[in-house]
Amino acid sequence: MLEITDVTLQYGAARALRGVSCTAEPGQVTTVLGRNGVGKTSLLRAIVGRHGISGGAIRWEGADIARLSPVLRAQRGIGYVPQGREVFPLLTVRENLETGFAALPRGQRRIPDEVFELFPVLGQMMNRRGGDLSGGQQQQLAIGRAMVMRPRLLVLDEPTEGIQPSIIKDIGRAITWLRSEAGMAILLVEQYFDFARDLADRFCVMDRGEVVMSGTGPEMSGPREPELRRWLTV
Amino acid sequence: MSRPQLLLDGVSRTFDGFKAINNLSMVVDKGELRAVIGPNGAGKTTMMDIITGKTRPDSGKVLWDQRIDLTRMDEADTARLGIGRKFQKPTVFESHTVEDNLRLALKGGRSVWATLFHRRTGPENRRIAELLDLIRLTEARHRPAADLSHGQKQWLEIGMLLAQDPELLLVDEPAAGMTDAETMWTAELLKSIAGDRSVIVVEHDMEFVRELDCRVTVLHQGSVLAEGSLAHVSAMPEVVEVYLGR
Amino acid sequence: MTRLIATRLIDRRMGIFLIGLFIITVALPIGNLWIEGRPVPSYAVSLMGKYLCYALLAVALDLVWGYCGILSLGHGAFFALGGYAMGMHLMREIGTRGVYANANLPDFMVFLGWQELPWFWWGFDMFWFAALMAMLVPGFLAFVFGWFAFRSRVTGVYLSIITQALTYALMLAFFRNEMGFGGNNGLTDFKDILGFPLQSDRTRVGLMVASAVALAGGLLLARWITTSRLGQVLVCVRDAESRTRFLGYRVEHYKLFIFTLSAMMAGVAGALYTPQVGIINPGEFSPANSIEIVIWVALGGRGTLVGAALGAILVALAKTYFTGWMPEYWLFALGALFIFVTIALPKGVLGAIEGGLGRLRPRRRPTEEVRA
Amino acid sequence: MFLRALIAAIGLWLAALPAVAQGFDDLLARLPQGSFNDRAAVVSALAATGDPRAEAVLDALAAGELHMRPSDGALLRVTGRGSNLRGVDVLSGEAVEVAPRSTEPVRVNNSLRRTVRAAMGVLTLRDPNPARRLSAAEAAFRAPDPEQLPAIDLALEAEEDARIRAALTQARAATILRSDAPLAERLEAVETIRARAPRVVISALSPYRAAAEPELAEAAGDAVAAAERTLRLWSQAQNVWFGLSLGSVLLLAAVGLAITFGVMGVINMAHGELVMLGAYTTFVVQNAIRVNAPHLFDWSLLIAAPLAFGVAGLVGVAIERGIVRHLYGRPLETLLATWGVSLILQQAVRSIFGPNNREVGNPSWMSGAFELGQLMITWNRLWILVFSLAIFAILLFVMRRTAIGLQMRAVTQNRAMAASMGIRTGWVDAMTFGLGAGIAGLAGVALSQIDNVSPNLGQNYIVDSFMVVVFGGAGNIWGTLAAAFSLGVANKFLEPYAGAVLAKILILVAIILFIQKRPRGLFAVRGRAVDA
Amino acid sequence: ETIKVGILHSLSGTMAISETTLKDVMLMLIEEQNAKGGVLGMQLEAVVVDPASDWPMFAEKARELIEVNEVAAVFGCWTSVSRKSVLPVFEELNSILFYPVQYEGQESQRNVFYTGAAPNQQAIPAVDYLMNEEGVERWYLAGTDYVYPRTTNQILEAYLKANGVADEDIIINYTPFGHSDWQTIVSEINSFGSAGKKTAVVSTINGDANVPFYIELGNQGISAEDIPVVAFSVGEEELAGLDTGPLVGHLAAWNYFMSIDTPENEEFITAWHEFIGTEDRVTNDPMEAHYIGFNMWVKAVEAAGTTDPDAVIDAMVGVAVPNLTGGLSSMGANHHITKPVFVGEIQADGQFDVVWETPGLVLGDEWSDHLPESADLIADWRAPLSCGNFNVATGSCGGSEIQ
Ligand SMILES: Nc1ncnc2c1ncn2[C@@H]1O[C@H](COP(=O)(O)OP(=O)(O)OP(=O)(O)O)[C@@H](O)[C@H]1O
Ligand SMILES: Nc1ncnc2c1ncn2[C@@H]1O[C@H](COP(=O)(O)OP(=O)(O)OP(=O)(O)O)[C@@H](O)[C@H]1O
Ligand SMILES: NC(N)=O
Ligand SMILES: [Mg+2]
Ligand SMILES: [Mg+2]
Repeated sequence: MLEITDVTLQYGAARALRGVSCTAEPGQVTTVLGRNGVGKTSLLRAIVGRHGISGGAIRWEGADIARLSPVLRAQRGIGYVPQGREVFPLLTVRENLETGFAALPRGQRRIPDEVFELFPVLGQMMNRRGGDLSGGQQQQLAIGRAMVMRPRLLVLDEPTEGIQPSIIKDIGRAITWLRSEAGMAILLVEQYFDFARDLADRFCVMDRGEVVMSGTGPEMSGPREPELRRWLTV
Repeated sequence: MSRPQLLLDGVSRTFDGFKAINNLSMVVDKGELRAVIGPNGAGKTTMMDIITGKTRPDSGKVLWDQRIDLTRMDEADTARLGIGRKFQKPTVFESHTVEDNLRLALKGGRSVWATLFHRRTGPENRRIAELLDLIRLTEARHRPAADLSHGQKQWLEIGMLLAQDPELLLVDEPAAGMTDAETMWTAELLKSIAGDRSVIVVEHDMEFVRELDCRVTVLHQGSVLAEGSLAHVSAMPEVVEVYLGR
Repeated sequence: MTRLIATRLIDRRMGIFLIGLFIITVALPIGNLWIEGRPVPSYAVSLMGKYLCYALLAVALDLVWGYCGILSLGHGAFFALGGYAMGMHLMREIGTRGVYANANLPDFMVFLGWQELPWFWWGFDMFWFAALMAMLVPGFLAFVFGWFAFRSRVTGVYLSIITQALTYALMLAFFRNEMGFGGNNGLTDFKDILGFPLQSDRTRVGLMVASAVALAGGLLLARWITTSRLGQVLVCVRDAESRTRFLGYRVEHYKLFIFTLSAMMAGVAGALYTPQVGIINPGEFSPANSIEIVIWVALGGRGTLVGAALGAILVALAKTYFTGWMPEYWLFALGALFIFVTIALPKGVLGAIEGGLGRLRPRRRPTEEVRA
Repeated sequence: MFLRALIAAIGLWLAALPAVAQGFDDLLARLPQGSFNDRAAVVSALAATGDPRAEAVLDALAAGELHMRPSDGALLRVTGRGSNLRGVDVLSGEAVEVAPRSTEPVRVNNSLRRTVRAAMGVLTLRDPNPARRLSAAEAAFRAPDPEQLPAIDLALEAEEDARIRAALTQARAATILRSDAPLAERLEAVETIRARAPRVVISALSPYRAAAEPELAEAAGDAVAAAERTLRLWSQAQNVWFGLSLGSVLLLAAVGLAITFGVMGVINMAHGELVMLGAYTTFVVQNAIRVNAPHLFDWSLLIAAPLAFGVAGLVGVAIERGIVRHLYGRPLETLLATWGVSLILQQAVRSIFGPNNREVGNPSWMSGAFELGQLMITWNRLWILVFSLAIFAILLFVMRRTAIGLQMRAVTQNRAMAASMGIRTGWVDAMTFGLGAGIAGLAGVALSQIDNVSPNLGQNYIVDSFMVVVFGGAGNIWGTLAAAFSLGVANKFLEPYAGAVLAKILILVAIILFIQKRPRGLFAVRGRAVDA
Repeated sequence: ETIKVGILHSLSGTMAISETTLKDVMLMLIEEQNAKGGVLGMQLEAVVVDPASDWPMFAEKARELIEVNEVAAVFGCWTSVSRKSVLPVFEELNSILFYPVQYEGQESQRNVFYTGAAPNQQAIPAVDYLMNEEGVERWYLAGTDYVYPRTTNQILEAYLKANGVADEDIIINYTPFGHSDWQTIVSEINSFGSAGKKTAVVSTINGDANVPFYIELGNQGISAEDIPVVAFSVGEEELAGLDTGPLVGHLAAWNYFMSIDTPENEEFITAWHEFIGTEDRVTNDPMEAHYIGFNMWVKAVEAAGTTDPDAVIDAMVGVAVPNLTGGLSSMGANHHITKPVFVGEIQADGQFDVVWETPGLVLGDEWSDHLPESADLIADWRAPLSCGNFNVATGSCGGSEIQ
C-alpha cells in the first residue's frame, strides 16, 4: 500500500504541494482530480522520485521510500506513465518497450501479450522510432512500456490525453483488469471526469497544492458530485 | 457564396514507405469552423504540418485563398500569411515570461528592424491584459513559462494563437488536459472566433466536438473517411469501427 | 526617455563593470605616464589593452552563443581577419623603413620576389580604409557563411563544427605564402600607427583607452540589442527555433543579423589587438583559439555579456600570472580552475559573484538548450 | 675452387688497369683517405685483389666499425663505446686494447656502402647460402658493372635455383645494357628487363631513353612508357588504399567520440588525451617487456590493448563520476570542464614521462610491406585497418544488440524517464563514458604505431575526430564509419593533385558545403523527434 | 645581489616537446656557472616563464622578463615566428636575446645573437655533400608549410639551379604542421626516385611530423642506399621517439652531434645526464648553441665589466669560446657565429655517425648570397657601420635600424 502523509514539495521558493496526504491500495484505483496547475503532476513526481520533497513521508509496502532514487523506486515495483508521454524518441517501439526489462529479474524479460491486445498499433509499428509516432500512439506506447515492468503500483498522469475514444475505452478495461486480476495499486490523475468516475475506487481532489476533498468512487456520482464539480470549474 | 480559404487537393506524403497522408482532399471555407477527428495516427497532425509548411507533401496541391501555393512556403511564410497554429504538445518559450510569450506572438512587425526598434504601446498593453485574463494566467504573467504546469502551457499556447490574430487557426487538441468545464468553455471560445476567422480543430473529445456543432471530417489512414455533421458521421459503422469503438 | 534608455542599458552589473573599466582606463595611464616613479609599467598597460580586446571578443561571442544559441567555434577567424586588416595597414605604414627599404612592398613580399603589390592590398595604406575593412571583411565573411548555413537550417553541433572547419581552413590558407599575408610568420615589425610610434608609452596608453572605449561601446550596443524585442526573439530562437518560425519570424534573418554584427565586433577587437601585441599570424585562426573564446564565455557566465567580458579578462590574467609564477605546473592550475568553475559555480563567475554578494536580486538564468 | 678461379679471372682483368694494379697493403693504406669517390675505387680494387682478407675488411667497413690507429696505421674493428670499447685487428683477427679517441673511424657513406656491397656481391655470387646469392644477384642488377659480366656469366652457368637464375638473368641484362655489347644484344636486354615490375623497369631503363642508338632509345622509351601506364592505372587503386588507411585512422580517433559525444552528447574535449593515455600505456607495456621479457615483444600490442582499454576506461569513468555527472542538463558546460581535464592530463603526462616523444616499436608483424600487384601495402596500415573495423564491429554489437547498449541509448535520450524505468542511470552513464574512453585508449594503441607518442598526441586528433563524428551525423555510429572512410579517400584522391595543404583546405570547404546539403550529416538521424 | 637571466622557452603546447630541453640545459649552465663563482662576482638567477607555444605570448613574456624581472639577457625562442614576435620588444627595451635554433636567415638585429645555423651553415653544405659525394642529381624538397622550410627551399632551389640541376629534377612539397599521413608523399618520393637518376630527399619537415614520416619511409622500404633523406630539423631528440633500425644511413646536417668524440662533449654529456637525472636523455644541436651562447655572454659580460646591454652587445663581437666539437666558435660582426658543419648518418642506436665535415668553421651568413634580394646586403654591428642590413651596392643602411 502507498501512504502519502503530509507531503510538501517546492520548486525553488514556490510551493506546489502543501501537506498532501492520500493513499493507494493494491487492487484499487485511486484517482486524483483538480484543475490545471493545482499540483497533481507534482504529487506524482514526488511519488516516483522525480522531484525531492521538503516535508512529509511517502511509504510504499511499509517502507519509507521518500529518500530513495527513482531507480530504486522503479525496482520496488512502481511504474510511471508521465504527462507528456516521454517515450524515448530514437528508440524503436520494441526498444522502448524493452526498457521496461531493466527492473525485472532475468527470467521475466518478455513483453506481455496484453500490451499488444490492448494496443494493437504497437504490434504493427514495432520497428518504427518512438518519436515518429503520432501523439496518441506515443501515449499508448508510454502505457504499454509501464505495463512491461509489471509494476505493483502504477502511477498514471492523464493517460487518456490525445487518445481516440475507442482506445480510451480499452484503457479503461485494461485498468480494471490490472486492478482486479493483477491486484495492482493504481494511482490515476485524470481530467476526463466520466472516465475517472467509472474507474475510481477512491478519489481525492486537489486545489492549490492541497487535498480539498476525498472519498470513495461511488461518492463521485452522488450528493457530493456538485461540490466535486465545483472544484473542477473555474 | 462562401469562398474556400484553404483547399487540399490530392495531397500525399510518405515516411519511409509508410503513407501518412494518402490522396487527401478537403476544402475549408472562409470563416468556417471545421472539426477533424480520426484515429491515432490517421494523419491529422501531419496534415497541419503540411498546411503550415513544416512538412512538404510528395504530391498534391495546397491552396490558400484560391491562389497561393502553400507547399512552397516555409513555416514563417505561412505564419505571415495568417495561419496560426497551436501544437498538440504544448511548446512555449520557456525562458520568457508568460507575458513576453504573448507579446512575441502579438500581431505586428516581424522583421529584424521592426523588432530592434519596437516600442510598447498602450493598445498593445491592453490587448495583453485582455488575453491574460482570458487564459486565466494574469497572476502568472511574470513567471517564466517553464514553471507552468502542463495544462497552463496549453492555455498559454491558446493565448499565443489568439494574440497572433490569424486568418486561419489550426488547433490541435485544445481540450487535452482540461477539465470538462474548461473544455466546454474553450468550445464556446472557438465558436465565437469562427465567422470572422476560419478554424480547424482536431480533438478526440466527442463532447467537445458536439459542442462545436460544426461540420466534421473524419480522417483515416491519411484520407477522408467521412464528412458531415457529428451525428451523421458517428452513426456510420466504419467510423464506429475504427474510431469511436463500442 | 533618455533616462529610460539608460536604465534599460545599464543595470547594476553593467554599471559596476563600466565604473571598474573607467577606473582602470584612468588609473593605468596616470600611473604609467604622469606619476613619479611610474608605479604602472608599460608592460601592464599593453597587457590590459590586450585583455580588453579579448573581452570585446568574448562579448561578441556571447551575443551569438548566449542569446541566440549559435555556438560558434570559429569566432577567432573574425577576430584574426580584423587583426589582419589592421596589420596590413601597419605593414604599409612601415614604408621604406623595412629591411629591404622597399617603399611599395612589405619585406616578406620583397623576399618572395614579388614585383608588385597584390590587388587585395590596395587601399590599406589609408587608415580609414583599413579600419573599415577590419569590420567589413569579417562582417562579409560572416554574412556569406551565415546566409548559406542559416538558410539551410544548419544548427547545433553541425553549425559549430562547420565554423570550426571555416577557421581551420583559413588558418591553413593563411599559412601559405602564396596567399600574400606573410605565411606562418604573419605580419610583424610594425613601426607606427597614425604617425604615433608604437613603441612609445603614450601610443600604448592611447590604444588601451581606445580598447576600453570599444569594449564599453560593444557592451552597450550588445545590451541595447538584447534588451530590445529583437533580443527576445533571439532568445526564442535559442530555446525553440522551430516554434519561433511558426510565429512568423524569419529565424534565418535574425541569426544572420546577430552573427554578422558579432563578427564585426570581433573584427574591431582584432584590429585593436594587432597594434598592441605587435604581431598577427595564422595562429590566431587555430581552432584551439576559438575554443578558448568559448571557454571565457562559459567561465564568466553565458548570456550575461558582462560575465563574458569578465571571463575573458580572468582567464587571460590567470594565464599571464600562472605562466610566470609556476611555468611548469600552470596547466594544472588552469585546468583545475575550469573544472572548479563548472562544478562549483554553475552560473559562471559572474553568477557566483552576484550570488555571493546576495544583494542583487536573483535573476533567472535562461534555461539551457537541451542538446547542443 | 671455382671462386678462386673467378677471382683470378677478375684479378687478371683488373691487372690491365694500371691505376688499380696495386698491392693489397698499398690499397689498405689508401682506404681511410681521400674523397668517398676515391675510396670507392679503392674498395673495388681491394675486392679485385682476391685477397681473402678483403672480406673481413669490407665487412667491417660496411658495418661502419672500421677504425684506423693513427699511431701505426693499423686497421681495427672497433665496437662499443666508452668503457665497453673493444677492438680487433681486422687482418689478424686478434683482440687489441683500444683507448677512447686513440683511433679514427674510417668513414662510410651510402654510396661507398653500396660499392662495398657490390664488391662483396662479386665475392658472394657463388656463396653456398642461396639467400646471399640472391641478394648478390639483386645487388648486381641495381649497380650493374660491366666488369662483373664474366662473373655473372659463370654464376649463371652453375646456378640451379630457378629464382636465382631469373635474378641473375636480369642482372646480366642490366649489365649488358651498361656495357658496349652489340646493339642486338642490348635490345634483347631491354626486352628481358621489361618483364620486371614497372617501377624497376622505369628505374633501370629511363637512362637509356637518351641512348645514342635510336633503336635502343626507342625500345627503352617504349618500355618506360608502358610501365608508366601500368603504374598510372594502379595509382588509382593505390589512392583508394591510402584513403581507406587514412580513413581507418580517422575512424579510430573518432569512434570513441561517437559514443561520448555522438550518443551521450557530452562535448568531450579530453577525448584526445584519452587516446594519448592509450598510447602511453603501450609505451609502458613495451618498456616493461623490453626490460623483463624481450621475447614477448611481438605480443606487446596484444598485451597493451586490454590494459589501454582499462586505463583509459577507468580515467573515463573517473571523469564521468567526478565531473560530467554534475553537468547533465547543461551539456555545453562539459566543454569547459573537459577542456580543463585535457589540460591537466596533458601536463600530467608531460610531468611523468617528459615532454619528448617516447619510442614505441613496431612488432615484427607490423613492420615492412608486401606487394599486391603494383600496390605497396604496409603491414602496420593493414593491421590498423583491421583493428579499427574490429573495434567498430564490437561497438556496433554492444550498442545495438545488448541490453546495456539499449540502456545507454535510453539514458542519453531521457535520463529521468530511464530512471523511472528502473535503469541505473548513474551506472549506465559511467559505463557508457567508460566504454567511449576505453575505445579511445584502444585507438591510442594503434596510433602509437604510426605517430608520435608525445603529450601533444591527443591535440593532433581532436579537431579531426569531432569533424568525423559530426560529418557522419552525430548519434549514428554507421555515420562515423562512412564519414571516416569517405573523408580519408577524398583526401587521398585530392592530395596528389593539390598537395597536402590545399587538399586539407579543400576537404574542409567540402565539409562546409556538404553540411548545407545535409544539415545533419551524412547519415542524419531524421524524423519527427529531431526537427521538433 | 644576483644577475637575472631570462629563459623564454615553451614548456607547454606544441613546442614544449622541443623547447623544454633547452630550458633544462640553461638551468644546468647557470648552475654550473654559479658553482664557478657566478659572473662579476655575483650569482646568476634563472627566471623561467612559459610562453606556451603562443606567439603573441612570447612578446608578452619577453616584456615581462625585461621590464618586470629586469633580466640581463634572455635565452629563448625556437620557431622563427616566436623570434619575430619578440624582436620589437628587445629592440624597444634594448635587451639581449640569444636564439639557439637553426633558422632561415634574412635577418640581423642588434639585440639578437644567433647561435643556431644559418642556411649556409647547414643546408648548403649538406646539399654539396649529396651532390659531390653521393652523386645526387634529382631532388625532392619536402617541408612543413612555414617560413623556415620555405626560405631554405627557396635558397636551395636557387643554389641547385645555379649548379645545373634541371627544373624537372626538383620537386618542392609542403605539408601542414603535424602532418601524420605520409603514405602519398612517400610513395611519390618512391616514384620520383625510380627514374634512373640518383635521388635524394631534403627534409625540412618540422617536429612532430617527422616520426610518422620516418615510420612510413621505413615501412615502404625506402632505404638510405636508394634514396637518402637529409634532414635539417631532425636531431637526436627527434630520433629518441623512433625505432631507428629501418632508417640507418639517412642523414642529417648539424653543427653538433652527440656522438662527436671530444673531451668537451663528453664532459657536457656527463654533466647533462647528472643534471637531468637519467642516462636516457640525449643532447642535440640547439643545446650546444645555448652552451656556446651562454659562455659567450659570460665572457662578454666579464670583458665589459657590466651587464649593461649596450656594453655587452659591443663586447660580444669577436668573443670566442670553445664549442663542443673541438673548435673555437666566435661571434661575428653580423651577430652570427662560426661553426663547423657536419653531415651524419643515422645509426641503429639513434645516434648519428659523422660522414663528412667542413674543413674549418663557417660563419653564419645572415643575408643569403643565393637570393637576388639579399645578395647585396650585409650586417655589421661594429661602429661606425653599426647596421643590420647595409646595402653594399647602394652604400646605404636601408631599413629600420637607422635612426
Ligand atoms: N517523420 C515521420 N516518420 C515516420 N512516420 C511518421 C512521421 N511523421 C508521422 N508519421 C506517422 O504518420 C502517421 C500519422 O501521424 P499523425 O501524427 O499525423 O497522426 P494524428 O492523426 O495526429 O494522430 P494523433 O491523434 O495520435 O495525434 C502516424 O502513424 C505516424 O507514426
Ligand atoms: N518545474 C517547475 N518549476 C516551477 N514551478 C513549477 C514547475 N512545475 C510546475 N510548477 C508549478 O507548480 C504548480 C503545480 O504544477 P503541476 O504540474 O503539479 O500541476 P498539475 O496539477 O499537474 O496541472 P495540469 O493539470 O495542468 O497538469 C503549478 O502552479 C506550476 O506552475
Ligand atoms: N627556425 C626554425 N627552425 O623555425
Ligand atoms: Mg499535470
Ligand atoms: Mg496528432
